[in-house]
Amino acid sequence: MSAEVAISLSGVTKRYAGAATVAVEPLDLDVERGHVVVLIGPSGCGKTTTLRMINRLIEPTAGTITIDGTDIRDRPVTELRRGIGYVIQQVGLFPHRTIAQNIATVPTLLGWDKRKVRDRVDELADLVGLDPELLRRYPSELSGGQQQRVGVARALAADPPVLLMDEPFGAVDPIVRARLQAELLALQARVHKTIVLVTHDIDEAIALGDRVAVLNVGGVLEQYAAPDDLLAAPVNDFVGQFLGHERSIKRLSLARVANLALDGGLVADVEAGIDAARAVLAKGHGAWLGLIEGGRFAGWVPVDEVEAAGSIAELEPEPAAAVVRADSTLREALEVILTSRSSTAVVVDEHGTFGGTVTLEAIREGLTR
Amino acid sequence: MTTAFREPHARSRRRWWWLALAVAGAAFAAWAKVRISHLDTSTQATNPIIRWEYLFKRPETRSELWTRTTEHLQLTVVPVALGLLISSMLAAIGLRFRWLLTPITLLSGFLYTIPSLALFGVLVTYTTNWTAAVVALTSYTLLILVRNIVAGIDGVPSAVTDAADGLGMGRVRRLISVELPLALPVILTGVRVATVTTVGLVGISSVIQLGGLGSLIFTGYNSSYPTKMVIGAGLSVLLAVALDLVLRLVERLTTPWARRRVGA
Amino acid sequence: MIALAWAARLAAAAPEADPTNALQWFQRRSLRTTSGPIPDQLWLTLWHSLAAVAIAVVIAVPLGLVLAHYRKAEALSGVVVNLGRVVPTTAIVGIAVLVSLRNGLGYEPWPIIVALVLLGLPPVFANTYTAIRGVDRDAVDAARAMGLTETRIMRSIELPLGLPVILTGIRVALVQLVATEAIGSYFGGEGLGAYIRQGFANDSIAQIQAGAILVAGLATACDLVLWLVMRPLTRRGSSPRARRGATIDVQPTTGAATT
Amino acid sequence: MKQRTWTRGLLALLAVLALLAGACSSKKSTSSSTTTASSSGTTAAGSGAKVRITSQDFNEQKTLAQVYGQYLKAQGFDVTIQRPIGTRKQIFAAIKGGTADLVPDYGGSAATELDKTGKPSPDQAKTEARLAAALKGSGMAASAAAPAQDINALTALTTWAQQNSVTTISDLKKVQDKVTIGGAPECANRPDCLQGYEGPVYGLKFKGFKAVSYGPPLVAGLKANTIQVAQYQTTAPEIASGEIVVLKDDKGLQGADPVVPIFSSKVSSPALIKALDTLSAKLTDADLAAWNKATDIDKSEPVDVAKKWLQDKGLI
Repeated sequence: MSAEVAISLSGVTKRYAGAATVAVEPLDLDVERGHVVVLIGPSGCGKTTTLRMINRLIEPTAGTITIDGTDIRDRPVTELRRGIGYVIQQVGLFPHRTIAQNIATVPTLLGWDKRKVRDRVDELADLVGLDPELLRRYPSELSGGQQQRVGVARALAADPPVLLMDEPFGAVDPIVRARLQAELLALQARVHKTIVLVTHDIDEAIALGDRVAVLNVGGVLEQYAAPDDLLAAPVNDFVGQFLGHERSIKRLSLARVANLALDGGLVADVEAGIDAARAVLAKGHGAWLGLIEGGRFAGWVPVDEVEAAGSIAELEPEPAAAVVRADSTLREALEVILTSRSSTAVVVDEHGTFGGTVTLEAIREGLTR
Repeated sequence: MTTAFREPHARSRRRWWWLALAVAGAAFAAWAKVRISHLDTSTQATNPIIRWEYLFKRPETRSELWTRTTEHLQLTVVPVALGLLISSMLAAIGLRFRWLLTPITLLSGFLYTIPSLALFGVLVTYTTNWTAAVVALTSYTLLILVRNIVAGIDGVPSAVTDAADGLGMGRVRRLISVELPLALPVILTGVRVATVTTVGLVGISSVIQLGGLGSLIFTGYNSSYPTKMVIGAGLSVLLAVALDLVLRLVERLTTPWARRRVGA
Repeated sequence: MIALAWAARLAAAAPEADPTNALQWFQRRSLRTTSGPIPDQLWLTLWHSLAAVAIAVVIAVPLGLVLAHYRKAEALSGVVVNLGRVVPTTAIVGIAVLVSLRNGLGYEPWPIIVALVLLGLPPVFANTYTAIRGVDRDAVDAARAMGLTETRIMRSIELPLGLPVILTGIRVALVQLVATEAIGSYFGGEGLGAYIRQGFANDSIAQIQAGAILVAGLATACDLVLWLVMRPLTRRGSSPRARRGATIDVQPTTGAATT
Repeated sequence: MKQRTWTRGLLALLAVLALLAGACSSKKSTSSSTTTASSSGTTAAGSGAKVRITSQDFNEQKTLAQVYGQYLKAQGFDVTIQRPIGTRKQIFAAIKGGTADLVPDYGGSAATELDKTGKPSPDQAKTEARLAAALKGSGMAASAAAPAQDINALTALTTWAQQNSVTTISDLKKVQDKVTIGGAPECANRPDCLQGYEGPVYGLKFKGFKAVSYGPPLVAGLKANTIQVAQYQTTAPEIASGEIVVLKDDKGLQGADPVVPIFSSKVSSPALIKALDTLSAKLTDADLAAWNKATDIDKSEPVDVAKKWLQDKGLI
């Protein structure tokens, strides 16, 4: 990943006239190109203010903000905003315009020709997974989730390098929200925008952010780190409390099985013969031995049967009850282990090739790393 | 949502209503046709309250009524149009400088409470009757129009204006292509109420000899001829209803987006 | 506007009888001997209007209350109210007078009061209906759940909660009727409108203006007095939200004093 | 649902409007002579000179305006018959101000309006002379007076007059405490009306004055006993029918009041005066009374009454 800085805030301060407190204390923050940076914090922490200062919907009292090294004040404000995608919680679609017209807002403002605009709208509908049939409708005829997709499409219309999202999924129900989050990640994997996203939902922050900035009241930046680092090592009580009591549980859904130091466990290859298998058993202890056949996991056999058997062919392995993929989260692995009778889950890749085993112990160690 | 809780048979019942209305209308039309064909100037001897022969047996009547109606229409449309122009400016000032909004509303509210007869009376002492009527009628439209324009613009969801700003629309463009279209239903409602109110008030402007349907009412009274009063009042109601419907049509045509809603 | 024009004339009070000097008209009783003394005309206008409002309230408030409570005649009430708004007041007054004359009942006070009642009904009814419809359904449901009879609900829940809006309707109606009473003078009625009519007939700008000032003044005074009298009533027992609602819900009829 | 209702309402309305429009357009060609009349007539006299005629707002006046208007139009003048104007003062102001040209007025009343000092006389020639003097320098002129005249008259219900044994205005003295006089609003300020009755001429003191629209409402007021006497006209149809009776003007408050066309000097021409004189000479008291019966009682339109009269006299 490149470390190139796309958006840089330095000493950015917002003080409202007549207000006793400062909305945003001098804040320094760098956002790397192609990253999703999540701003999170309690109400009044200035996260939305900070976001809105980036496209100058709010003017900072002091400090400078640069995008690609250029001070945002050096460009005409409307031109600046046309180059920054903007998505908000209430979506803010124009009710009097069709979906297609809504998506075409910025391209039209930029004076693209009609054909190009139309093509772009179709492309974006496809990109955000919007039925082309909906393009002729008005916003009021769409569901909340569909509207939010339109909001994202509208923000991406002129292909801006930077996207600002203010609680984009705050107004939709949890099921739709989870789906939209997944879609956003999939979309980001294709478009590689620099995204600044505000949320008050720590799970969303962890799920979406490459880096998470935790802000305290008054815009004080408490910690700015990758989600896993944040959960593993909150710098102070505020961040710790904000992350909640179940940090480890949260990390479970963040870390992947592949990240664990996978050991082979009590596994033997059928080709190697019964003696090799017994040698494996001698190295560790357990009640079951896993058998590999042709790179695939064949099943488990009880240890006493291995000891008693004359050859491997005599053994009748039981198929594995707990199987996880290497790209599964630890949370999924834990779930699989807890719901199966086995204390060990078998890790396979997408082709079913054996990759190792995971135990409760391994998961625990992974979290205390 | 509330509509969902209405009586389930509302629709079919309404259909019956229309049918009943159509039957009644047809019956009335048939009856009227027979009546009219039997009308004769000799019925004047019986001195009825309503003399239908004035309307149906005298060819000149219709063109005279048409003249009165167009006079009435002119005295309605001109003040409403002027009122809309002035209200737009007042509303623009009020929206730009919020502290001026209260005085503007108070002033237009004060104008609204002056009895029309009194206002006509005072204004004719300064200018021609026609101008006086137009000035008075215009001033009565201001309260409704200013209030609705401001309410319409204020009623635009903040999320929408925020999005417009965020997408890089300038102030003027935001007003023209986002706020005004969205405020249109409320503004047009104001125009509708103002128009209907003005139709009624024009009737009173006949005290300063400006014709219109009101003059039928006054003439009818002055010559103890209720037929003319009833016709004047009836046409006045019809004109108000017609203008109301026309403006509703305009509203529907200009705001197609407000009609279709997802069935929630 | 009027006040300004009038004030300008104050300065120019001439010794000679000046047909354009409204102040002089007020000062010299001799100038208005033929149109009746001001207190008489003021009183006529006031009692005609008050009587009409009282009758309209007695008819329209119970009717609106019951119809709104049972959610009956919704479309019909809308039509009636709107018709009341578009039927020219002159026609109602004029026809009432003609009917009265045909039946030998004379010019006043009955025809004008009947006409005023007809004109006062729509605003009072509309506001009562809106007010009762606007009462929180939950409050009514709760009352019903506690075993209150429908009559009791109307009397002790809906009526008090709807009172601010109903009172606004009554106030609006009175102001409207005072203004309309003036038009009655064109149909043989007496009252403050007589000054305006006489002024037109005799080309006396002063008298037209004086009449206009008197009518507008009485209308404004009625508005103010009722507002002051009703304020404690509207405060009591109603939430601030209900009071705000009073100005929004009945938008078409608040302040509609012009006739 | 709501949409549907609405659409139907609109369709119904459009249908009604279409019918009305159809009816109007088909009638228009036959009724162009009602208010405005262009110089379609070919006869030479008027040669298209523009004349705008106005009147006061009661039936006799409206009929007179139509009679003169339709006749002048037939004589080739470009005639517009305007809406009635409120008072005589406003009519003269309009003629002087150039927004109207001609009014069929009454000589005595017109003279009094222009010159308050003039003394009314029952003699027609003296009245004409008084009018001519009053018109001098006013920018207006009058043609010859018609034989027809409509004198202001104090009237009462015949039954009421009999019951109270009132035949003259002076007789009212004995019942004045229970007499309310009704009249047009301007009566209150006129020397030949309330100010004459209560002033030096008769010295009466009525119970009150009530302003009532001039015309049938006056008689209605008498019948309803709201007023006991009414300042009305000698040509009132109710007098001919015996319903009301004129109280004799025993002290000569009223003068002669013949019909006289008064017009702006700007439109004055020998052709106009000749046409006006021809017509005026044909008008009689009986004609005025007949017109008033046709309009006030039988509710015919002044325009129709005028047309019929002109045709009957062979004037158009």
